[in-house]
Amino acid sequence: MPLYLTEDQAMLRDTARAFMAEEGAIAKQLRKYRDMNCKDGFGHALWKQFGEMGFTGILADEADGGLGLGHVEAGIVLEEVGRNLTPSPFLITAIAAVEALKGSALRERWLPGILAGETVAALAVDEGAKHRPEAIAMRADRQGNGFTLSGAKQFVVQGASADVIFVAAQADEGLTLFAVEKDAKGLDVEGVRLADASIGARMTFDGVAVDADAVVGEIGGGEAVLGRVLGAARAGAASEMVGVASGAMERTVEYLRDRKQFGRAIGEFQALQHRAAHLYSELEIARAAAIKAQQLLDEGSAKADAMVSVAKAKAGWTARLAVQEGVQMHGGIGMTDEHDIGLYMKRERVLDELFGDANYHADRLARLNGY
Amino acid sequence: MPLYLTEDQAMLRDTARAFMAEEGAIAKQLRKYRDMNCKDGFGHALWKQFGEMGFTGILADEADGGLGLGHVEAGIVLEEVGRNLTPSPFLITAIAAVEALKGSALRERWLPGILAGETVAALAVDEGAKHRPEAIAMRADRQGNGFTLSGAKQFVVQGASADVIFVAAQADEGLTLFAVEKDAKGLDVEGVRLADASIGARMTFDGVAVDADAVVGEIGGGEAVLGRVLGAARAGAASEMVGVASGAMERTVEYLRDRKQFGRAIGEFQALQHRAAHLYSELEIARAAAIKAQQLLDEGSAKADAMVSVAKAKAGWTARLAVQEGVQMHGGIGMTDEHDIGLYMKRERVLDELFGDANYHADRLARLNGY
Amino acid sequence: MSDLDTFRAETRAWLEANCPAEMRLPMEGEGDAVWGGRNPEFKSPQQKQWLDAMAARGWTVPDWPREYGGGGLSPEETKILRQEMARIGARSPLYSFGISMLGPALLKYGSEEQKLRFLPEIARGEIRWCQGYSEPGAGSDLASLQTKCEDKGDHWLVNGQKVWTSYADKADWIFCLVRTDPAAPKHKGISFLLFDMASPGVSTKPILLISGYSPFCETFFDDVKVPKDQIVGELNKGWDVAKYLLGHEREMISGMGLGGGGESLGAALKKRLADDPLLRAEVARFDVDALAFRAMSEKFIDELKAGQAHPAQPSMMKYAGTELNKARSELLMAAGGADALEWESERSKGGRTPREWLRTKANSIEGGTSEIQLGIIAKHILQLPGA
Amino acid sequence: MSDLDTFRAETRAWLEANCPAEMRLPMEGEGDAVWGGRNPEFKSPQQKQWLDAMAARGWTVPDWPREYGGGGLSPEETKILRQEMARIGARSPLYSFGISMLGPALLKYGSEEQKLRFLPEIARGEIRWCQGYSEPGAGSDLASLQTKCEDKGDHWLVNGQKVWTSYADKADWIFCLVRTDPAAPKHKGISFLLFDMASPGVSTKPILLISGYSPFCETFFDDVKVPKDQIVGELNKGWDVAKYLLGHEREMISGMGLGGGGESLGAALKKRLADDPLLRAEVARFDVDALAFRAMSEKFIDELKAGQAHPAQPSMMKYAGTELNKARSELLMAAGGADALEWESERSKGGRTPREWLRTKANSIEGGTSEIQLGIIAKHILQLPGA
Repeated sequence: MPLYLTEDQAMLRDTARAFMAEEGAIAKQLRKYRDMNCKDGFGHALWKQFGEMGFTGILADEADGGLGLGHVEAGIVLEEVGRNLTPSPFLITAIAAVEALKGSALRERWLPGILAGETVAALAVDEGAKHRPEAIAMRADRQGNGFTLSGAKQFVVQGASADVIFVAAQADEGLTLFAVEKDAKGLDVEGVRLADASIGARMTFDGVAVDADAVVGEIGGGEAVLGRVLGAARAGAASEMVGVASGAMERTVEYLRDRKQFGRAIGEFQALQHRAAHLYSELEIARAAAIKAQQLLDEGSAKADAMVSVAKAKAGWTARLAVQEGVQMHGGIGMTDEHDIGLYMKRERVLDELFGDANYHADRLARLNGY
Repeated sequence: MPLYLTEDQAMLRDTARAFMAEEGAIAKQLRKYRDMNCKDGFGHALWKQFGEMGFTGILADEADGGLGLGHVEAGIVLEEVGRNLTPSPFLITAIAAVEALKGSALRERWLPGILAGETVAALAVDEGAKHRPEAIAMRADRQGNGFTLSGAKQFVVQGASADVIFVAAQADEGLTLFAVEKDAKGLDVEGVRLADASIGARMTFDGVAVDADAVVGEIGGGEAVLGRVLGAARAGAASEMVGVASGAMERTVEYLRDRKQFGRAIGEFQALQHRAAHLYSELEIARAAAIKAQQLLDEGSAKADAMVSVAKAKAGWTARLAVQEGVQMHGGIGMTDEHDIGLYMKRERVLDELFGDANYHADRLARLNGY
Repeated sequence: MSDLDTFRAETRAWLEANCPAEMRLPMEGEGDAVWGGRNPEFKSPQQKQWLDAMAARGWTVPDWPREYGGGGLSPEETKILRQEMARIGARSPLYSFGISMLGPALLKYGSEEQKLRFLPEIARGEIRWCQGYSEPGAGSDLASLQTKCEDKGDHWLVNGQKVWTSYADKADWIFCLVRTDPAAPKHKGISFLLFDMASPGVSTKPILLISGYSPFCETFFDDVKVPKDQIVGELNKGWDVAKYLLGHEREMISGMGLGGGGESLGAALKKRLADDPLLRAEVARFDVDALAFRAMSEKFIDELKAGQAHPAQPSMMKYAGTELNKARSELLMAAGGADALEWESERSKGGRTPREWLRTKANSIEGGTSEIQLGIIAKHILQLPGA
Repeated sequence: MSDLDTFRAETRAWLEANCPAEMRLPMEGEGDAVWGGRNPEFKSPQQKQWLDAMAARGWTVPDWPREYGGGGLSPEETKILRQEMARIGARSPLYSFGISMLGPALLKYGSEEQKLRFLPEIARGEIRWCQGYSEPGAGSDLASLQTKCEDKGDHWLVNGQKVWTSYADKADWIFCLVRTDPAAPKHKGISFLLFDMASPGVSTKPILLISGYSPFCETFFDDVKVPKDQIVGELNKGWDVAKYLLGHEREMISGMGLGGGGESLGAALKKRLADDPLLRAEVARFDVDALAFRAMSEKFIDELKAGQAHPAQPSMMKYAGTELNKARSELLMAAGGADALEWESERSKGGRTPREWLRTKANSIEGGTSEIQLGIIAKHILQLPGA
């Protein structure tokens, strides 16, 4: 498959771009919910619109009422989400959770609400300040026909608004993924506002009882499921970061054309031109890496795993460069809350951290290559 | 002590600068001995002049006929050596070896020749492609009143021309430093021309017998002696790299002023201006780090060890930047053997590798700081 | 015992006796700084006690002459005082743009009357000053400022707008650049003017920053009348004063680059680095850079004192120091991970780490951008053409 | 079975039968390349056998039309041929600037006579070409070239000097840019001229490079007479041909950035990285960059084929690919340590690693410097003013 968009994909991009620029715009979504101190950090009305547009069903099978598309298409929507800093449960719910539900009996319970843009899901993996899924300590102990979950999670994005939380825990059989309902007894959820105005959660599981039905995939088979889920989420986050970087760069290039100092547009200064051109180059490469990773995921290729880490790392570094150059080139105005460029810097930081930062993924790539 | 040169030091700098620019100039030394395929890679006549100028005695005590100066003064001379790419045994012989001989009975044997610019010394530490003094494997086995040395060394700078080789080896009592004469039986020396036209050596010690007198410092006390010697050599190499970087930058800035493209001097192009200014900034910092390390060495401070690694690493990265920017900014002409800038690139590579490259020293600094 | 040894002993004893214990604790944040002014805010009686004690000896400005409220100390004595304060962790008794910025300019360019009028109240922290340089259209291109200052015979009439005025909403007086000759080339028609922020026609509006703080204001001048004797230096030669002051500010900022005492960042982050080899590598590189820069700072200050520093060297220090400070904050964020993303929680002290991280982004913009500094180095040190 | 499947099967069979075993081994260095020409050098009979077999089918230039010596293959067939050659590790039978540079320009701008005269002998490797673009005073500013070409009625008279002419000392003919109208603006007075290097008045002088190799020459033209029909394209419009050819060259170079197949460098250096954590971190970062760039290369080629690539995108590819290639070589040097410093020893194969390292430094200079490429991106893609 060629590494550019097919006609159908280009149409999806155009649709998503127009929709997100209009309905998902910074003033209409991010600033609105931030400034009202919204406890969810996103608008449910927009989430419903995601459902109406069909975005929520991109990864779901047609037989289940979805569009039966792939990760490339998810990435197309996520790039527009990123470009507009649109706060929404899309990445975790429509990508990570839908990937988790694939082939699971639980999809009857949760998929319809997700497709409708009504249900919100969360993914509880991290237990410390850094993403370390290879060192999950939370316990899942057998009790009767089910399990009791004990431990703590943090950085659970949208965890405070989620109807269902996918939780990774260690059973005797090994790592296992559970779908836990929000009102489960013994589950304490503390919503935490993050730098980008999104809401993460810290969760305490104090002997939370769940049925065996709540197991996603096999008992002890969590590594495989979580691998798929994280692969989808990381590739998606890479695309969202490519979008964040693109939005930051577009605003910055525009500013370079408009802002005058010393009697000329600052974009005429060669030092800034070269830095902007270098950023463009990095961004093109990061986008190619993200699409490649998604194609490999869609093909079910064994090479997908490594490429996802390449994409997440490259997108992280590139988006970091884009927001740093963006703020610096905007000068003083870039430091003000009134201007949007600073919001890109905040969002980039959260997305880079999510599901492993660039250093984590570069190290992971090294380990996958045996060094 | 203030971190700039005293009047005496400034005088020494002026003397060394004038001498090296005249007698140590590239055309007169480096190119001459390189193009004649000299087996030593340097000129003995110049080495003799170093003796006449008193440079050889900088570190030696006045009681031993030296100048009784310190590492700061050694660095002053080495910066000029670096600036002119002057090939000479100065760093290894007048700095490392003289440091090794301090307080040793062996100085009667070797110091007069060194001070006269007649004797050449070498330091045999490395056994693999990378500098790993913490993993020296060469054996020094007791035999009668002395030892026999067995093993192999490489990257022994001036090893092929040396009258005496300081060799680090493992005795039963621990690491020990030996002064081995060039014509010792069982010692095989292969001169190897390096990229910068200097000559390193690979040495094989096949049961080389040495007297107990050949031990420098205490038997088993090699770590302390070698620590001192390497500290002096690394700080010196840092200064030489600062000189290499300065020479490369000075030539490059001059080229930026002279070379015309698109109807103006290329130094008018802002992108090049900013890169040159960044390089200047790095170079000033690297120089400060080198002087600071040398001051601490001269004070016998416990902080000297870490600062030497800071200086060697910072000088390494800075000199790398200087030669890379130098070659790139010179464009095609920078790729020609006829132009000197490429010689700076070659020399920088060798000096960075010598006694641990920048990565080695940054890692070493981290380990010294417990992380 | 030399005179300096005696001075050190006496200073040590005086500090022991007069610096309250609370004033020897590290500051918890900008909120702990004492800024003085007409309506000074003291968070504790000890803050006032410490300020009064130091001001009484002239030691808020130890090296200013005694007749202007200073301590009249020699450079060596000043250094000893600072060392002795550092020894016991004594806080600075007074934070003041009057001391760090206006004072040096007045000492060099002010009339005797101006010095006697303004410097002592600066030294005692009685008047809080703010700086009015930048304007919305004049950022890096500072000299293109437009604030108009007309000669109305018995007074000046000021109209215009400033931006990035630090704490303008809390300041009593402003020192600012105004255009007194609109017809002259842009650097030639500027004057350096002082006036009371309580003057009719002055208004301020805080600017909300990405960190969520508002240390800066927009400041508006609407027919503000200013007495004729409040120009510093010659009329239309304010650019000289401004350049002098900017150089001084850069020196100050480059000193700040020393931040955190220059100890190993990796040693402090040890636990977070154990299973993050790439971050450890970044931190190790940073530590090399930071410790090398600490040596540079020491060298720069020594050269400055000896009059050996290149006049443009502060630009290099400002550039390198602020870039380093930003890099440090990036590493703290990376090591902090998800913890460092929390913006409001008590656990995170109200998001101190991420807010300080965002604050550092201004380091390479305020006081002349990194690009401006690189241009100065290229022109004045490397002498590249057309820079 | 589709036509393409049939073609693949037939191609595979033909290659199996006709590609000598020796021609399936990896090349040991530039010396193993076959360049053809009037006095071709073959290191082995198999080299000649392989060239002759491929040339006979027109497969040295599979996608050129048959009438010009090509294979007349469709883009899909050409791709299959390349895949099948790669499958068995078949070497390229012929290295040729005639194929990679002049050919495409002739196909687009040449007259029918020129095509029929020059292309078939290029395809058969009978004439070796070199390129004469750069001049000592005209590096990045290529269009400021001064080599004079005067109309003498029945012939052109060429005087001047070229530099960086690859293998000019071994080439039979040269394609070069000459100034045919000194009075016109610099881009308007240039023509694209072909002539025989054996013409009286042509002389060459190899340039010794820092790597110790001499692949380039200075080339001098002293009253060289050139037949009138050897200008390609219109008189004084040579700059169009040059730009087309440069774009083609950049595409080719950006393809070379793929070098080494894009596999993990760290995997190859494994043993050297075990006790060098900072180098390991650098290599890991490089692997991310390199594998991401491999995806970019694939995307670029796909977009190029589909006509979707931005016309200035080759500049981005050339910039990123060559910088990456330099970075790769730096890491190989670091991993090689002292071994990689040896310049002449047999052990080091005559210093292959350091010499190749120095060779890569030219990557970001030749074919338009990195700075030129960044300027093109800024102007044509980002549309920044005055770029």
